[in-house]
Amino acid sequence: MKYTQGKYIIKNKSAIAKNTYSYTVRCPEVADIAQPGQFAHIRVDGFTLRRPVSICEIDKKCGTIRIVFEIRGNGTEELSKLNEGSLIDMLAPLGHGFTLNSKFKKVILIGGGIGTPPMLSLAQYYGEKSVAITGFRGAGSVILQEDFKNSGAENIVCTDDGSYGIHGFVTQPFGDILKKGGIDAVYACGPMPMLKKISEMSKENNIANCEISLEERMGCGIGACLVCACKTKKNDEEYFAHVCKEGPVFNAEEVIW
Amino acid sequence: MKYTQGKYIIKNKSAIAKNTYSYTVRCPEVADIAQPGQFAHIRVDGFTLRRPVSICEIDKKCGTIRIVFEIRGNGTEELSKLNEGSLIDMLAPLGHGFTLNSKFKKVILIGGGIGTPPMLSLAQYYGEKSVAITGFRGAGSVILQEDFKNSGAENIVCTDDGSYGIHGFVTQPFGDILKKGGIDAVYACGPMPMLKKISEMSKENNIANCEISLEERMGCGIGACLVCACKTKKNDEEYFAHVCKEGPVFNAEEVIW
Amino acid sequence: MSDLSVNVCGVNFKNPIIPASGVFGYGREYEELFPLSALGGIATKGTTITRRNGNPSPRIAETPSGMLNSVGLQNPGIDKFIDTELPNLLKKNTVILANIAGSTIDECVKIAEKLSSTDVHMIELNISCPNVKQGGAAFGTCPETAGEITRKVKNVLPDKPLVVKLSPNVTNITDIAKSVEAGGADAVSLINTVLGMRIDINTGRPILKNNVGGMSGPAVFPLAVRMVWQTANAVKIPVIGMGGVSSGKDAIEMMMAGASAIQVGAAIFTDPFAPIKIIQEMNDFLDTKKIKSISDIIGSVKPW
Amino acid sequence: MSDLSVNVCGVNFKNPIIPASGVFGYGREYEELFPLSALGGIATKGTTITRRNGNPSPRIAETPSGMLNSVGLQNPGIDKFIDTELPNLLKKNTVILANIAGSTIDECVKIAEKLSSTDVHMIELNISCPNVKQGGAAFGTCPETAGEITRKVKNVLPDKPLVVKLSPNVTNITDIAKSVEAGGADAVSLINTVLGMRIDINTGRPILKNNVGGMSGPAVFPLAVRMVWQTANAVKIPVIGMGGVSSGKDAIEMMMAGASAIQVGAAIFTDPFAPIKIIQEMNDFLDTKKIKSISDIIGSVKPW
Ligand SMILES: Cc1cc2nc3c(=O)[nH]c(=O)nc-3n(C[C@H](O)[C@H](O)[C@H](O)COP(=O)(O)OP(=O)(O)OC[C@H]3O[C@@H](n4cnc5c(N)ncnc54)[C@H](O)[C@@H]3O)c2cc1C
Ligand SMILES: Cc1cc2nc3c(=O)[nH]c(=O)nc-3n(C[C@H](O)[C@H](O)[C@H](O)COP(=O)(O)OP(=O)(O)OC[C@H]3O[C@@H](n4cnc5c(N)ncnc54)[C@H](O)[C@@H]3O)c2cc1C
Ligand SMILES: Cc1cc2nc3c(=O)[nH]c(=O)nc-3n(C[C@H](O)[C@H](O)[C@H](O)COP(=O)(O)O)c2cc1C
Ligand SMILES: Cc1cc2nc3c(=O)[nH]c(=O)nc-3n(C[C@H](O)[C@H](O)[C@H](O)COP(=O)(O)O)c2cc1C
Ligand code: FES
Ligand code: FES
Repeated sequence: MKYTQGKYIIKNKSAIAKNTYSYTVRCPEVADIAQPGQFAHIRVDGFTLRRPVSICEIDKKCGTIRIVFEIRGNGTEELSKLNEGSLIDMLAPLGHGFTLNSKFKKVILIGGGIGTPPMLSLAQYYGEKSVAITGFRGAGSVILQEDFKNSGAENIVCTDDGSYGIHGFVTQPFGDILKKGGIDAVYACGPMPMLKKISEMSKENNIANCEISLEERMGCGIGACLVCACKTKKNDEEYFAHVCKEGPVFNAEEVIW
Repeated sequence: MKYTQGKYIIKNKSAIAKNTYSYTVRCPEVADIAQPGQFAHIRVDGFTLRRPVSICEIDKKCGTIRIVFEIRGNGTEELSKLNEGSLIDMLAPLGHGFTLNSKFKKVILIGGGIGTPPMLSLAQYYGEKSVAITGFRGAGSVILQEDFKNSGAENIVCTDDGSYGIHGFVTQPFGDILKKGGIDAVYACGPMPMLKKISEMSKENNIANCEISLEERMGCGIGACLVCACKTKKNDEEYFAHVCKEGPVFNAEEVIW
Repeated sequence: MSDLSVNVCGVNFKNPIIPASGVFGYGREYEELFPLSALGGIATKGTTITRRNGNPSPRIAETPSGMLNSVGLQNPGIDKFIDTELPNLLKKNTVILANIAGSTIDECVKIAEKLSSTDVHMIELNISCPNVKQGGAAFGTCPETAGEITRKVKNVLPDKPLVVKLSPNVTNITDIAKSVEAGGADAVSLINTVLGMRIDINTGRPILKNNVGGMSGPAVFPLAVRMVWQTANAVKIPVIGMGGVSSGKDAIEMMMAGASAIQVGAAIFTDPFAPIKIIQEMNDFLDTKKIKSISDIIGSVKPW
Repeated sequence: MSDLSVNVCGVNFKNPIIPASGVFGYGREYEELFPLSALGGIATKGTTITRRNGNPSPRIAETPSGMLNSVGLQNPGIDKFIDTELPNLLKKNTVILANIAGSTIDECVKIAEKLSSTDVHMIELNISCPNVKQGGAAFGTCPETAGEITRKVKNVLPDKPLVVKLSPNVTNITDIAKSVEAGGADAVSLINTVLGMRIDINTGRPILKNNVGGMSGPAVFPLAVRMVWQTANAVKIPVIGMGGVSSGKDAIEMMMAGASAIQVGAAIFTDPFAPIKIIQEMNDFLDTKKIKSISDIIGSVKPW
C-alpha cells in the first residue's frame, strides 16, 4: 500500500445540497495512485481523530481528487468551514478500493445517500457499461446527478418520499435490472440495511462480484491500531478484518451481517 | 462593579511592533463605563481560560475601546489571528482602575514594555499635566509614542540597549523628575522589579499616591473564584487580595513584595 | 417547554443546573450578568472552620481542554459565611448547597453543626479537595474513613440532606460511594478535580506554586461520565454529576449516565453565561426529542 | 545538534521517542512514511499467549482533546509475533519493546519465557489494560499483585530489561511503582489509558460497544506529568513517560518531571509524523537553550 500525508490546496469548494459540500483538492501524488473506493483520512483542526471521507473523483491529468461530504457532527462541521485556497491535511489514498475489470460488460453501481460519492469514480471508469442507481431521502438531498450523467452511465434516481425521480428504494430498480440478467458486477455504498439487502439480492441472482463499501470508526486509518475491526468470513472462518486496510471495500460474501 | 459580556466587532487592527497588536473594538456599553487601569477578559477559541488584557484607550464618543497586546504564548497567538470585522468575546470592563483626580497638577506615568498600554488612557486623562516615561528593550519594541505625544503628555522614552530614546531604565528619568518635586501622583505598570523600584522611590520621596498595576493568572476575572490572589497589607495585616477585583491597580503601600 | 425540574433526595430544583463549588463564589459577581433565580441551585465556595488564605499564587494553569487550580480552600470561615453570605443567598429563590471541608473529622462535624440550625437547603461535604495538605483528599480516598466522616457529620444533620462529594483520584469509586451511602449520605456528588501538574519548560519550575493542582474542564468529561455511571449503578442514593460539563448536550449525557442534577465548574470561566445556556440547550434537546420531563432521562443509558 | 541519546536501564536509545504500544502496530504501515530507524524505539502492540480478536466495534470515540479506545488487545498471539513480526522489527535499527499482557500470572510468565530467548531488547509488561475483563487493569491496581507478577515474570527474564507499565486508575501510583520496583522491574512506564465513557445522546447508548474505554491524548497530559513526577521521586529505576505527549515541548516537560524516555500514542493518529516532529522539536529546544545533552533535563524540575 502506498500513501502519503500532506497539506493540499482546495481548488474548488461548492455546496451541493443542504449541509453537503464538495471539495476539489490539488494533490498530484495522491491522484496519481488513487483508486475508486479508496478514502482520505482528513485532519480537522481542534480534533484528535481524523475523519475518513471517500474519494469521489480522481483526475490524474489535473492532479486533483474530489471529496463530497455531509455535516454529521462537530468534525465535519469544522471541515466544512475550509475555503477555496485553504489547505486540507490528508492522509491518502487509503484502503482497499473496488476491483476494476475492463472486461466487464455491464455493472451496477448503487449509492445510498452520502454513500453515493464513491460510486461516481466507478461510473467514470465504466462509463456506458454502468447503470448508476442512487437513492436519497428527498429532493433536497439529491447530489451528483449531473456528474453521473456526464460519466455516460445510465442514471436512475430514487427518493424515499418521491419528491425526485422514482418513489421508493434503490432495491426496486436494482431488482428489475437484475431480472434482465447479464450483470458482471454490483458495487454499492450506503446504509447497512441497504447493503445487506443488495448483497442478498446479488447472491440470489448469482452475481459473483458484489462489492460493498463499509464504514467503521477509525484511529490510524492505515491498519496499525486495529481500531476499525469488522467481523468477516475468510475461508469460512470468522475473521476480524480492518475496514481501513482490508476495506473499506469488501466482497459481499465476506461480510458477517 | 458593573460589567458585561459580549461579542464585539474589531473596527481596527494594526501590528504596532514585532508580535504586538492593537485592536480597536466597538463596544459602547463597555466604553461608557470603562476607567483607565481596568481590563478586558478575552475569550480565545480553543482555550478554557480567558486572557486578561488592559484597556489602553477609551473613546466614549465613538463607543470604542482599544487594547494592545503582545504574543506571549498560545492564547495571545491565537488572539492575534482575529481580523478587522471579526468578533471578539470580552468580559469587560473589569477590575479596579487607577484613581483619577482632576485636582492633581502633575503626575508621572511609567510604563515598562507591554505594561505601557494602560498608561495611555491616563495620559489622555491628565494631558499636559502628565509626564509619560516608557521603557522598552530596544527600538523594535517601542510602541504608542505617537499616541502619547498626541495626548499632550510630556514624553520620555528609554530603551535598555539605547537603540531608541534614552539609554537605560525608566527609573533614571523618574528619579530626576522626582528630585524636582511637585508630583501629586505616580502611576505605573510593568515588570515586578520595575514596580518595586518605583514604589520604593515614591515612598522615599513621600509620594502619597503611587498606584501600580499588577498581573496574576486568572480564572473568572470578576472576583468569584479566588484564583488571582496576591499578598497585600490592609491596616497592617496580611491580606490576600484578588487582582481581578480589588486590583489590578493597587496603592503601592498595600503590596507585599 | 419541557419540565426541567428534578428532585434530589427530597429537595426540588427548578432545573438540574448548579454552578459548582469554588468557581461561583457566593454568586454576587454573577448577579451582574443574570438573576440567580434562573439557576437550579448554587454550590457555595468550600468553607472551613476558620478563615483560610489558601495557597500562594499562581493558582491556575491552562491545560488542553481544561485547567488546573490550586486555590486551596481560601474562604472567610464558617461563621462569617453564615452571618454575611448565607442570608443573602437564601433570598435568591434557588437551592443553596453549602460546600464544607475540614482538616479533621471533628472540624467537619463542627461546621455541619453550625449549619444545621440555618435554613441552608443542602450540605455538600467535600472529602476530596486535592489542594490541601490535611484532610481533603485523604478522607475521600479511603472507603472506611469516608464512611466514618459521613456518619459523624450526618449525625449532627438529622434534618438536612447531606451530599458527599467524591474524589476521582481513586482506584474504585464505587467502594467509596457505597461506604458513604452506608454512612448515611443522602446523595453523592462527583467528580472533584483530578490531580495534575504542569511545568514551565523555560524556567524548569511547576506553573502552580503548589506544584500540583486539580484538573477540571472538558478534558475530564469522559472520566466523569464513567464514574457517574459506575456510581449510579452501585448506590441507591442520587448522584449529582459534574466534571467537564460545558453544554446542554454534555449535561444530558451525564444525566443519561445516572446523574440527577449537574454542577458546572470550569465552563463558567470560559463563558460566564454557561449555566444559563446549558439550561436552554437542555430544554431545546427535550423539546426536539419530545421528552416531557428531564427526570425521564436520568440513568436512561442502555449499556451494550 | 544536541545529544538526544538516552540510556534506560542499560539500553541505549538514539533519541527518547518511542511510538506507544497499540497505536503503531509493528511499524509496517508507518514505514511507508518514514524510516523506523529515525525512532528511539518502538513499543509493539500488546501480545497475549494466544490470538485475541479483541472487543466488538465501535472501538474508538473522540473526546475533548483526546479519545477513548476499547480495542481489547487484538493480536495474533505470542508465537506468531515471534515468528513473523519480531525478526523483521529487529532489523530496523531501533530499540524494540515487546509489550505483553496476560489474563493470569501464569500466562504472563509463559509469554515472557518465550521472549527470553529472542533478541528483543526490552519487555514491557502491561498490567494496566482497562479493556480486558480478566487480568489487565486488575493486576495493576493492587500493589501486592503488581509486585508478585513482576517478580514471577522477571524470574524468567534474568537477562532482559523488564519494564512494567502502570495504570493511572489508582489512588496511589507510587505504592504500585514501589512494589513493582521491589519485584525486580528494571523500569516502569506510565501512564496507560484513563478509564472513561461516552454516550450517544441521540441513541441513548454508549458510543463504544464495550461501554467504557481508555482515554488518551492531550487531555490526560497533566495527569500523566503528575504521575511521572510522583513516580520518579518514589523509585530509583527509570521511568518511561507517556500520556498526551503531542509536541517536543510536551516531551521536554515530561522528561523534566522525571521521564528518561517518552512514548507517543494518540498524537500519531492526529499526525502520523508526530514522533519525527517531536524529535526535531526537542532538538530545537535544546539548541536554543544551549543544553548539550537531553539527559541533563531528566528530572530537572525544581518544585516550589
Ligand atoms: C471509509 C469511509 C468513507 C466515508 N466516506 C464518506 C463520504 O464520502 N462522505 C461523507 O459525508 N461521509 C463519509 N464517511 C462518514 C464520515 O467519516 C463521518 O460522517 C464523519 O467521520 C463524522 O464525523 P463528525 O465529526 O461530523 O461526527 P462525530 O460524530 O462528531 O464524530 C465522532 C467520531 O466518530 C467518527 N464517526 C462518526 N460517524 C462515523 C461514520 N459514519 N463512519 C466512520 N466514522 C464515524 C468520526 O470520524 C469521529 O472519530 C465515510 C466513512 C468511512 C469509514
Ligand atoms: C490585569 C492584566 C492586564 C494585562 N494587560 C495586558 C496588556 O495590556 N497587554 C498584554 O500584552 N498583556 C497583558 N497582560 C498579560 C496577558 O494577560 C498575558 O500575556 C496573557 O494572558 C498570556 O496568554 P498566553 O496564552 O499567550 O500565554 P500562556 O502562557 O500560554 O498562558 C497560559 C495561562 O497563563 C496565563 N498567563 C500567562 N502569562 C500571564 C500574565 N503575565 N498575566 C496573567 N496571566 C498570564 C494566561 O492568561 C493563561 O491562563 C495583562 C495581565 C493582567 C493580569
Ligand atoms: C477554581 C476552582 C475552585 C474550586 N473549589 C472547590 C471547593 O472549594 N470545594 C469543592 O468541593 N470543589 C471545588 N472545586 C471543584 C469543582 O467544584 C468541581 O468539582 C470540578 O471543578 C469539576 O467540575 P468542572 O470540570 O465543571 O470544573 C473547584 C474547582 C475550581 C476550578
Ligand atoms: C488504540 C490504542 C491501543 C492501545 N493498545 C495498547 C496495548 O495493546 N498495550 C498497552 O500497553 N497499551 C496500549 N495502549 C495505551 C498506549 O500505549 C498509551 O499508554 C496511552 O495511549 C497513553 O498515551 P497517549 O496519550 O500518547 O495515547 C493503547 C492506546 C490506544 C490509543
Ligand atoms: S483505523 Fe487503525 S487499523 Fe484501521
Ligand atoms: S480571577 Fe477569579 S477571583 Fe480573580
